Amino acid sequence: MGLEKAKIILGVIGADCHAVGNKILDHALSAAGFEVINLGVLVPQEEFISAAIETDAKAILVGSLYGHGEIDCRGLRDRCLESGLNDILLYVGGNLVVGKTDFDAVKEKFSAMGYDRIYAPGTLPDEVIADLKADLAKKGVRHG
Amino acid sequence: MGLEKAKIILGVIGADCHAVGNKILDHALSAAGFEVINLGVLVPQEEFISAAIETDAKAILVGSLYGHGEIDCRGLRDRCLESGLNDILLYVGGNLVVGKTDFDAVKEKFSAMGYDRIYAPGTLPDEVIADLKADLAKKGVRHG
Amino acid sequence: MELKNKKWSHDEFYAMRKDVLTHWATGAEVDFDEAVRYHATIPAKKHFAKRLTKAKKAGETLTQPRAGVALIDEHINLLNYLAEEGEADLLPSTIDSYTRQNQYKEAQNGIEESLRAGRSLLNGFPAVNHGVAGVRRVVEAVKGPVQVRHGTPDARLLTEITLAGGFTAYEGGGISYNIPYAKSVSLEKTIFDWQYCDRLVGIYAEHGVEINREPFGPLTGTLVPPSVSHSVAIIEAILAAEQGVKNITLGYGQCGNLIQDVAAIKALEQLAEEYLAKHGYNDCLLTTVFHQWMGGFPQDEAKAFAVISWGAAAAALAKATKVIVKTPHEAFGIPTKEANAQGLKTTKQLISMLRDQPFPITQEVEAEINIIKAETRCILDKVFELGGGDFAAGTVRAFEAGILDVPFSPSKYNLNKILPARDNNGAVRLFNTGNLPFTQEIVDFHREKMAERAKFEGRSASFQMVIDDIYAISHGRLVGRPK
Amino acid sequence: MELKNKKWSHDEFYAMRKDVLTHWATGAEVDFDEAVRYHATIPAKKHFAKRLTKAKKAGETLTQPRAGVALIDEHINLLNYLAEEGEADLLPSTIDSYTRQNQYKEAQNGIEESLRAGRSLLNGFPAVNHGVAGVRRVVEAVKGPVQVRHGTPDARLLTEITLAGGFTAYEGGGISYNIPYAKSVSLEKTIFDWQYCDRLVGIYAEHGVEINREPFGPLTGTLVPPSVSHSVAIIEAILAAEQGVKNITLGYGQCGNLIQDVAAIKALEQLAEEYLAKHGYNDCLLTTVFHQWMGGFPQDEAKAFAVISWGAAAAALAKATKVIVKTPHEAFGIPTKEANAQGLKTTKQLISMLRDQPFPITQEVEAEINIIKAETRCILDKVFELGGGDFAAGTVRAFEAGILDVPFSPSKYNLNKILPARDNNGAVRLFNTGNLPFTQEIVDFHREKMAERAKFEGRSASFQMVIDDIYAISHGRLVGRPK
Ligand code: B12
Ligand code: B12
Repeated sequence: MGLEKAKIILGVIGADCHAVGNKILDHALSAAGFEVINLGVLVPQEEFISAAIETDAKAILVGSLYGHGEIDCRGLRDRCLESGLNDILLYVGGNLVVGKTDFDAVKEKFSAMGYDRIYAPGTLPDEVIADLKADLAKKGVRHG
Repeated sequence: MGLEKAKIILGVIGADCHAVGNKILDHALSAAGFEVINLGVLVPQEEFISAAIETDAKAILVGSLYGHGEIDCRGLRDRCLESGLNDILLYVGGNLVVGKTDFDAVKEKFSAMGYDRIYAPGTLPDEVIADLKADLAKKGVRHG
Repeated sequence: MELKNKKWSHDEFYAMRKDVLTHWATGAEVDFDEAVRYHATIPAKKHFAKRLTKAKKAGETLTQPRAGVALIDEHINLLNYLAEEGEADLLPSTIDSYTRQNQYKEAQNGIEESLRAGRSLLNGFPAVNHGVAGVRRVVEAVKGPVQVRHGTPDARLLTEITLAGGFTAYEGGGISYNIPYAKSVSLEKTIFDWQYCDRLVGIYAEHGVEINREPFGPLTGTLVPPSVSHSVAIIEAILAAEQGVKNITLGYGQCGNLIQDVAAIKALEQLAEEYLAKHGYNDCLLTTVFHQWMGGFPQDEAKAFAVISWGAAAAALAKATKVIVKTPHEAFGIPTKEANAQGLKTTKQLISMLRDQPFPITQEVEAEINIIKAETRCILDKVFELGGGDFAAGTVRAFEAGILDVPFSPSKYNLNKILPARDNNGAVRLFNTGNLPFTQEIVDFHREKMAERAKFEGRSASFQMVIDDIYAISHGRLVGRPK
Repeated sequence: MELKNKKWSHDEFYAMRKDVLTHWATGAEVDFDEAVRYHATIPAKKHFAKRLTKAKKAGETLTQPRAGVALIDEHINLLNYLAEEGEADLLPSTIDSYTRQNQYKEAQNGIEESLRAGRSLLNGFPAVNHGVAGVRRVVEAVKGPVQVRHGTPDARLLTEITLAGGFTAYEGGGISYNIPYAKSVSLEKTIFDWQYCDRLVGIYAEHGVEINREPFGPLTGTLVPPSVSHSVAIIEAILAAEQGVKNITLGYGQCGNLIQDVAAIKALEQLAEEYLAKHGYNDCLLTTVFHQWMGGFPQDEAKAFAVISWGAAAAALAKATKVIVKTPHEAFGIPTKEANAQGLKTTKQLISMLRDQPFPITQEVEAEINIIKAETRCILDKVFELGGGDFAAGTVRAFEAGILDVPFSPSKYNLNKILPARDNNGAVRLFNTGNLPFTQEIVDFHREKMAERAKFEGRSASFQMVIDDIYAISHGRLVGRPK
């Protein structure tokens, strides 16, 4: 109240249809006071960008569960920059690569792609919410 | 018939009480035409030796299931030689060492102790019988 | 086009076919008559429908993994490893997600990246890109019957290529490969496209080639009540049968309460026989498939083995014809072939240990069969009514009205009004029955079941209960109790 | 000495005690009064009997591994690993085989060789050699309640040392630690020696220290029919109660047929309550323990997980108070701590998934409970009669006469006349009832069950069937069908 809610873009990227985690994150983030713009599943990169521009979002939360995350997530940071989203937070989570893999290697890979935070399979919403609050606070964004 | 049956000493060594495999081996070896002198479980080394001497047995089949095989089986070959059992076959089988172990290492260890054949966990009687027949035949022992 | 549950004429079919085969270059490889001759050369032991029929008669439960990688030789090795080391009775070829979305260019890209990387970067086997010849290399090199498993809303070209390639079984359906897998593809379109697939199977049947068809039973895999998935399965069976399909396997995803799971398989068999007969399809051979738990898995492998085993046990006790097997890597990613074989072996051991002890049809099972049947009948009869006596048209309207409603579906054609949760014994019930056309008695039944749990837990039924249930199995419980 | 089921006087007990404590040097460390004070300092959460009682009330099934290594620090690490990583509710200290045979010198040798080798060359924890102080280091460093598990015919010194050391639970009994574990120790001697152990527990009880006692339920672990092991368990409960034991856990080893296993646990509980009450022991708290399959295991670890899971499921569905857990290394050797934790985690996952769904007492379960009860009553009443109203004397005579007869026992005091085999549903029956004092009706029941299977398999019941059944589970089946 009083304060405006921080806007967050949420979506599952690429040809990925896993909807359950997305629905739960939507519910939890909304309950935590964020204004969630949930693009649902099967979201192309462009749609994340245009939604972020339209709503002046502070963060994009990309989900990828089905294994093609490595291919699908590449280049999103560049597109953000190209579109003038210079300061936006990029989070990514889910089952990001094909197969059971050492998570440190995955983290490195996605970090190199420009993601600010990378989440392991099975991450619970509370962790994401705490990080988001902290990162937004650092950027001087508060939310009600 | 006609031919005398080859005598075989069977027993489970040391403080080991595992009786099921022993009973099945007894049954299978007997059915295969051997005369089995089954000492049962909890058999000290001396008892194997004295039974072999008494009956003029051609082979001693030592079982060890409970994990102390390494300690219990040491020195049996020497005792055989000391007792004049110069030509007797020594087989050993069961779960010879403590823990799930690479079987090649186990084989080497027991081979060095003087055992002629060393069997992996879960060996079926048919394999033992075939080996016994072959080894006895090599020694010129036939059986009915 | 007016969607109707009516067998397509050859003219209708062949008219569309011309276009379908142009969707990707490999479409040109399809030669139907040659394919029929090719099928005649497939030996019985590699024939899916025959193997299922045999198992049904013998009371066996067969094991089948999910598996697929980007490149042909690797795919062959994988399947043969699962047949040999994993003792799998039936084999799959799981199709990658780009192909499922008809993104053949992306799939091609995935093949090439996989070649370069020396490992599969695709989450499945891109059969369309490999074409008829590529598919046949698989069918010929592999030791068992193989089925196409995917999740493709528009699977027309994939069906053409894989059937011409010699696959003898084919998963999917116009509802079950839309509602859990798509966001904005209309049911009208997918049911129509799947009539094409079914008609193709029907035409193969007319030429003496028996191909097994299997609607995807578990849907979203997440707390789907048996009556909801059964309704979809039976509608798809009817739609397939109308197009001339003769060999059908109906599926169900484990809920986790043994009584409910056993009852669900029994009810599914009995209801499907009843509805097919009632609507004039008397010459279909029906079998069942039980999917081991399709929701979130525990990350710990030992715990995953427990979930796998419980699924195997339920499949065996319910006497399903086959069981689709999960792996100890489930929570993380596509399994290695070793992990896949482990899941298969665990399942095989349990199934063979249990094959001699069928679960008695106790009062509790009987009661559960009755409730599942009553619910399913409410839904099916209303769908038929909404369609003016037509299940195809009725289905589209039923989803609009929430008469058919699949929990957690990503599709905008799904109302998403019902909310499932477990009762106090772990059976999946509805704490919000949405617009499902249930009798008051059934609605009350669900309400009472939820009230019983709510009272036990000292909280009221809410969306938090649903969330707790979604996480429960991966966190070690069946019912998501409050901490 | 005349063996009688009669509480020892303090004089009788203390007279023998003097000698017992001299059997090995560490006996001198035992100071009873100090030990009683020590027990008073043990917190409730480390108290075995208290934890069991709580579980029984809450309808929980607790997990417990087997584990023990030669050296104290390694043993502590092992147990804490199993509590933390394995989530074990209850902990064991499995005693090595030399100690079990009172070969303390060999045990000492094993300790020293283990020190040199840097790994345990003993198959368990040599508690007598480590003495009271050594045992206390374990009790204090370990995070949960600990029990002594062994297989010792003469366990008097071991009991003295471990109880003085602060263990709060103790397995064994004069029959169950003789017949499966010894060859030529008379039952007279072991029952007598175990009266000592029970009396010691009784004297602790008189001083306000509650120690849980558990007869070893599964006996030889190999196709033991429920009524045979139940008879032994109930006799040992009575013998223990007579000496003043107040907290007793009765055990049963999984046979593999779910109906029989659920029925066995129910029948065991009900019969034990009945017989204890009937013979005047009204103040014992009874709990149950279910042992996961105790016979030969499959070598493949994935398959072993299936066997473990099925045991976990049966334990949970039967609502046993605790379950003793096997590991994926079972067929090979003493498990690593990792393998042991895996078995525990698999079990925990299944038990918690099933805790909300009790198995219904169906007609089939009811029938099985009735047959187990009828058989057990035949045996127990005959034992009592043979003993002239005394279960101790009766037991000795009953074993001589084959009234009590344990399959595959190595003991020469066991008649070894009965032959068990599975029926067509996998339940363990008798194809030779030997001298068991069954009614004609019961004998016919077994005969019919075996005939049914023989007919199904097209062969007659013979020792080959028994052999096939012994190998069956390790070869992937429950019933050992002919190839
Ligand atoms: C249910 C399920 C399905 C359902 C999905 C229904 C639906 N529409 O939602 C169905 C059956 C349809 C399905 C299909 C497929 N699936 Co699927 N599926 C699962 C399963 C079992 C559970 C997923 C789930 O709902 N979990 C519960 C929710 C609450 O958890 P979650 O999804 O993990 O999300 C949480 C966290 O990951 C995190 N999170 C998720 N996204 C994000 C994003 C951000 C920014 C952050 C911070 C956090 C975060 O927060 C969420 C809430 O806690 C998982 C395996 C598992 N986890 O056990 C496989 C799994 C995800 N599926 C997989 C695959 C491969 C497929 C298929 C390709 C089929 C196949 N080959 O088997 C198709 C994909 C089709 C497509 N186009 O996408 C693989 C992915 C493999 C990989 N990455 O290597 C998995 C891991 C299974 C496996 N081991 O093979 N699947
Ligand atoms: C049943 C059983 C018991 C029963 C035995 C009842 C009885 N009196 O017979 C009970 C419950 C009493 C028991 C007790 C113990 N057991 Co135990 N037991 C088993 C079990 C589950 C099955 C054994 C069996 O009967 N198999 C069926 C028969 C047919 O097969 P077999 O015994 O393997 O024999 C065959 C082959 O090995 C081979 N073979 C055997 N001997 C020989 C000899 C020769 C010469 C040849 C050629 C072949 C051969 O041929 C046989 C026929 O096919 C095994 C594990 C397993 N295998 O699954 C553990 C196991 C043997 N036991 C084990 C242990 C440690 C014990 C205990 C110390 C208790 C404990 N710590 O848990 C005590 C030992 C007490 C003692 N003093 O010996 C360990 C041994 C560990 C190791 N070697 O590292 C095992 C491997 C379990 C484990 N993984 O921890 N046990």
